[in-house]
Amino acid sequence: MTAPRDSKAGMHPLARPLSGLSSPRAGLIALIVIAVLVVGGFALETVLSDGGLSKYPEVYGAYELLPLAAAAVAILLGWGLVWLISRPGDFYSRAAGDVTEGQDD
Amino acid sequence: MVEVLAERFNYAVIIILMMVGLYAVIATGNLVKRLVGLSIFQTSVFLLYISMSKVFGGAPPIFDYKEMAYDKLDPNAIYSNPLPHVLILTAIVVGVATLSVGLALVVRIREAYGSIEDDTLAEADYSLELEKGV
Amino acid sequence: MTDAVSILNGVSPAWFLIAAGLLAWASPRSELRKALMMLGPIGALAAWFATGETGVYGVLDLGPVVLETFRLDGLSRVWALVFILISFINAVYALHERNRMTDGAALIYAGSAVGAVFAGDMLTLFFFWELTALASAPLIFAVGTPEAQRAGLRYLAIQVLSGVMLLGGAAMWASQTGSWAFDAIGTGSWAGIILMLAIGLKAGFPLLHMWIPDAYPKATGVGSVVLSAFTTKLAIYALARGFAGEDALIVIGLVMAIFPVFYVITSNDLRQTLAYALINQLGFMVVAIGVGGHLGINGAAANAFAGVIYMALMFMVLGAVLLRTGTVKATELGGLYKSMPITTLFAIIGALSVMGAPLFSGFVAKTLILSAAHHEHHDLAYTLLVYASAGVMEISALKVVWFAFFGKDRGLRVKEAPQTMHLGMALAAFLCVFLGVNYPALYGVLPFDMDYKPYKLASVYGQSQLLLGTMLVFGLALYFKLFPLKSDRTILDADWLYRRFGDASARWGAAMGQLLFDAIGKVLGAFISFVRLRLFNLFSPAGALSKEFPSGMMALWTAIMLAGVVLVAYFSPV
Amino acid sequence: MTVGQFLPAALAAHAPVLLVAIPLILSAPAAALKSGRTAWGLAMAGSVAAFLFAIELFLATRGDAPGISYALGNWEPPVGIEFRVDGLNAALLLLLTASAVLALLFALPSVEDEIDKDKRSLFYSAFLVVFAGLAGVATTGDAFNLFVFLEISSIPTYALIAMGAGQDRRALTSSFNYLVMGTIGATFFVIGVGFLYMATGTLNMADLAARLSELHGNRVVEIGFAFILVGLGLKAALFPLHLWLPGAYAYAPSFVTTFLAATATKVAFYGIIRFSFDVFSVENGFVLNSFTYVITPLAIAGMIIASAQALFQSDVRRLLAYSSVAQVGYMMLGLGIGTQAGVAAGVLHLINHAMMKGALFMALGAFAISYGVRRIENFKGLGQALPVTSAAFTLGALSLIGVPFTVGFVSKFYLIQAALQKGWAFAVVAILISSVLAVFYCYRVLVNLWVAPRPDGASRSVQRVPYMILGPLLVLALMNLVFGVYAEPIVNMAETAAAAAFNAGVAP
Repeated sequence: MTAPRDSKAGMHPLARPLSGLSSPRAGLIALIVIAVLVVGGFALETVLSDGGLSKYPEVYGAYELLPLAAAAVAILLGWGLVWLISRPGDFYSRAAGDVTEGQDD
Repeated sequence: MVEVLAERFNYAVIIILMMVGLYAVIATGNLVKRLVGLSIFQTSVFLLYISMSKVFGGAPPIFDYKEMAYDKLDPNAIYSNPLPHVLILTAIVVGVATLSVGLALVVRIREAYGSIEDDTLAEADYSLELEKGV
Repeated sequence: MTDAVSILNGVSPAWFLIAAGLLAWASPRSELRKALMMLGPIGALAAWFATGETGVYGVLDLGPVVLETFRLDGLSRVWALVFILISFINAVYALHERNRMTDGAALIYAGSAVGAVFAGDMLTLFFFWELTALASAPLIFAVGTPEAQRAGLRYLAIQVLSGVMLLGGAAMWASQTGSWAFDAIGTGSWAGIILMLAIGLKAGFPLLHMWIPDAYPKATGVGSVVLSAFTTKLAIYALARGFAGEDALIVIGLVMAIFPVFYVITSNDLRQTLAYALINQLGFMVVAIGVGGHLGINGAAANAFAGVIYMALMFMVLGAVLLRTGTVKATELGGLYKSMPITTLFAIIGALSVMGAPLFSGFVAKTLILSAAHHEHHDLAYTLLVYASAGVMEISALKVVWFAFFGKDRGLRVKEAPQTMHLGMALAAFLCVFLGVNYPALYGVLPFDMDYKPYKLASVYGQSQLLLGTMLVFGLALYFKLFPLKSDRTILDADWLYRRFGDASARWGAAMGQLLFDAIGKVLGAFISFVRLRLFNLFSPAGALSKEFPSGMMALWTAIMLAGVVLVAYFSPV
Repeated sequence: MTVGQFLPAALAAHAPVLLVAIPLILSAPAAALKSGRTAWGLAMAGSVAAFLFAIELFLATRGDAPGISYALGNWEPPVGIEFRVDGLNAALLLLLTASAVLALLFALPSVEDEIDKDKRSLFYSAFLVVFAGLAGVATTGDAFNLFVFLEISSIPTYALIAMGAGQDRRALTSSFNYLVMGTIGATFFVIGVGFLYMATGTLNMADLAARLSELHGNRVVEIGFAFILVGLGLKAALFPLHLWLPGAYAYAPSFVTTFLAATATKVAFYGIIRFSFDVFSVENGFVLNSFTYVITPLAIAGMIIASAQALFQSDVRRLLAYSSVAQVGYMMLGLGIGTQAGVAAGVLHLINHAMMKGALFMALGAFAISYGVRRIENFKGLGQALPVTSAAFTLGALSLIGVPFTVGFVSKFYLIQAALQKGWAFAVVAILISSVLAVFYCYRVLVNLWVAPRPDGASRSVQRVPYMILGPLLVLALMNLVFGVYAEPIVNMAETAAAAAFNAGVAP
């Protein structure tokens, strides 16, 4: 489904200046900006301090990187999860099982 | 064994009657028969009371009207215990009242359902429930 | 303290809310109800301020037990304050709604939550604990669909079960210690464990959490706001009161913080996504309580305070979306910023708070917990919490904002949300920013004094990196269409245990029972066929136990019972 | 004989017998009357008189005052029949007569709604006999006399229940069932009394108690106890002997259900206390063991199974009837604990249950009059249409659940306490499970009442709820609340009663 041709029709007046924001190109630009910021941030951190800004004395290195990888893995694992444990939307109501008190009277 | 049984013949009869009565209440689906069973059951209790008031060798506790004054009574005479008899008179009245109410109810049930059989009544009631959609 | 307010000294704020709720139920005019919904929290707030001194008020001597209905101390006043605030915000937010049932229920629910927080003994706690259950269920029932009815019953079942376990545990506790007072309990006895499970049921402990994602998405738009605020946070309070410093809680909290990640990613219903994010939040607080110490308890309190407000804001946003579009499914929404820009703004503020961006309330609360974990040398816990905050909190917030307001434009052109809803959201959004910027205000109400600065370069820098990094991962996943999302799917969770497995086993049991009774019937029938017992009929579903003609059966029972008594009497000592 | 507190001494001296005799005598003219309203007036007069006597007796037996013994016809006990009132049955008499007065207020509109015009005076006459019979059971100090009064109260009860046939023909079958079972129960009782007479040669309870305490290891006594316990247990609807109750309560006229629910099983329950703890004694091994190994398991089974059955009922009166069976379980559990605290908790629950079930059934009667509804799904939205009645119903239901600040909570609390004193944690668990089930069956009704919207096609209020119903209904409902907060009077009452049952043992 694509946006209606006259995509400004029905828009809230406050949102009109931002109408292009959902186009794929805007998304790509935002993505690139964020990527630059992230890489820049880590670069800056490495330059400014030796071995990364140690946020806490005992925790060394750019420990934020690990969660990023983990988040990516989690998102990808989501596919497996969807395959494994998702069921049709009417799973519970279709099965006779869910007919409890609500319907007997 | 036989002697014991003969000695307590009354009690054997009472127990048999009691069981017969209860069994009739349990087993039959016919309401009138069920009431009959109930009456038999009650009767066994009457017999129980009467039996226990019996004193061996005792005369019926009926005094001659003219001999009512104590001094004229034989102090060694043995009488059966009159109290249970009196109690049972009351119990019989109660039993009769119960039976009559029960029979009246059976008549009404027959009018309302057209049957006095347990099964049929239950079925009629079930259909009533089913109509309403339990 | 002015004289006008000081007469309220010692009056529990809970009564204002509950009284307002009862009046709201009684009042037929919606204007009056709306006024009551505003006045109740205002009165409660006045009472909260009027009772400046900590202490025990509202003592009710019932003979065998003494009920303390209003125990004001450092711990209870934080929770009560945020509960009162959120009930006021909700009143503003719900101004457009005309429903006598939910208006009153929301007030009584808030009042009972406040009352439970102020309870000084376990009986009072139990009373309000159950009242929260009973008063909140109408918020789900009010939707009116059969599905909501069933979800409401399940919700109620869990909540009432929790209350009963609480009472049972309290009774055991009282019989062991001789005191009904609700103070530190610990898991040293069975009573303590039962109490912790009872509280855990409401706090969403793993495997006991299923009611949260089951019920919250099915409540009314306004209802889910209130639901998200009270029940679980009340349980957090109870944990902080009774089980501070229990090591087991750290493990439990970590599991709660991490496992929702998969559900947050896969669930399609955005309110369900938020519900899972809520479990993650609760996990943070549970960890903080498990860590214990002043910093830990303060962290839990600060998180509860900020969390109530920003989660309510997120649910308010989705409530507005639900009101206007009729759905909150990720696959059916998109591009809403074009028609609802103001709501979008609030959504972004809420999301930034949830994510813990610097200058928002989430940040000042979350760093407290991270510091506490770090301070007490729970390094693994610390690392896992950082991971959880990246994986769950941020993804959930990004997901809600992206899929509802940006993303693919589905051509939905709806009206902007009502002004009153905006006002409610604005209040919550203001608090999110205010507490984030002016953090001493938040730290000032916390149970313990502390000298803590959240805005250190290291924290801010690290947190920003984390945020941007997660946004990058999220954006990349979206750009390469790697985000797993399917329309109209049911994601199984622990509720499968009772919705399918439990049901199936009940069915199996019933079928086996039927077979058994059939068999008994046959065997008996062979022996005494004309004694028409129909033992199996007795237990059959059509309910021969409720059959109209049991007198024969009954005579048999009489005989059986007589035999029982005679036997017992026969073998008894003289 | 104590001096009367507020009635003239001449009346006070004969209070025990007048309490029973006045309703009994008034029943005859009531039956002969044509007008239902006049008969109602007679019934009311009889009940109020009985109520006054009950207050008199209650006051006279407070504190350390010894029990009142009244020799019927001046035949001194143990030969003559004795009426005996002590702390135990004075409380019951007060409950019984107060329930009768409140229920009768409710009766006038309810009976006019449900009973044929030409049967009303007979209806009230039968009620007076039932009332007199129940009062007799509660007052008499003679074992066989108790049986007679039990039957005097039962036989008209069957007739009263059958009068519900105008609404639903199942009233007839239910009444018949009750008749068969009730008769079996009463007969069992009389067999038991027979055995006791065999062993002791007396029927007077105080005398029995004195002589039984000297008989040890007598099998006849044990058998007698078993028969009495089962017979009275049947009348008290002890699970699994409760099968007569749901039908009888569900199809009887509203007024009869209200009155019976508040009184009939209670009187039988009193009988059990009187025989088990006063005539026999828990110091007897067989009594204690019977309570521990038979009554307690049955009580717990009843609490749970009957509550579960209540969950699945679609007729609200049946639902409440099953709940009554469960509540009898609570009371029996109190006895099963077998300590004075346990009996006090049982008696307390007896009193409280009369209050809550009275309010609930009365509210149902009001719904039935205004809308003719009895099934749960027809209750939708009635909360808006009849707010006051619904509020009273809600109060009763909350009390039934055992929400704090209601009487239901007070008695459950004492029950749990008594169980814990004995170290019976399983009983506490059972109470809690049963309470959860209670939450559910009550909530099912309450949700329909308050939350569910009124169906579109539903009729508007057919008839306003008459004040004659609202008055007693509100009194009962508020009593649930008032005594829930200010529990001292009823707790005292129950504790005095339990003390009387335990210590009166051998009366002078």
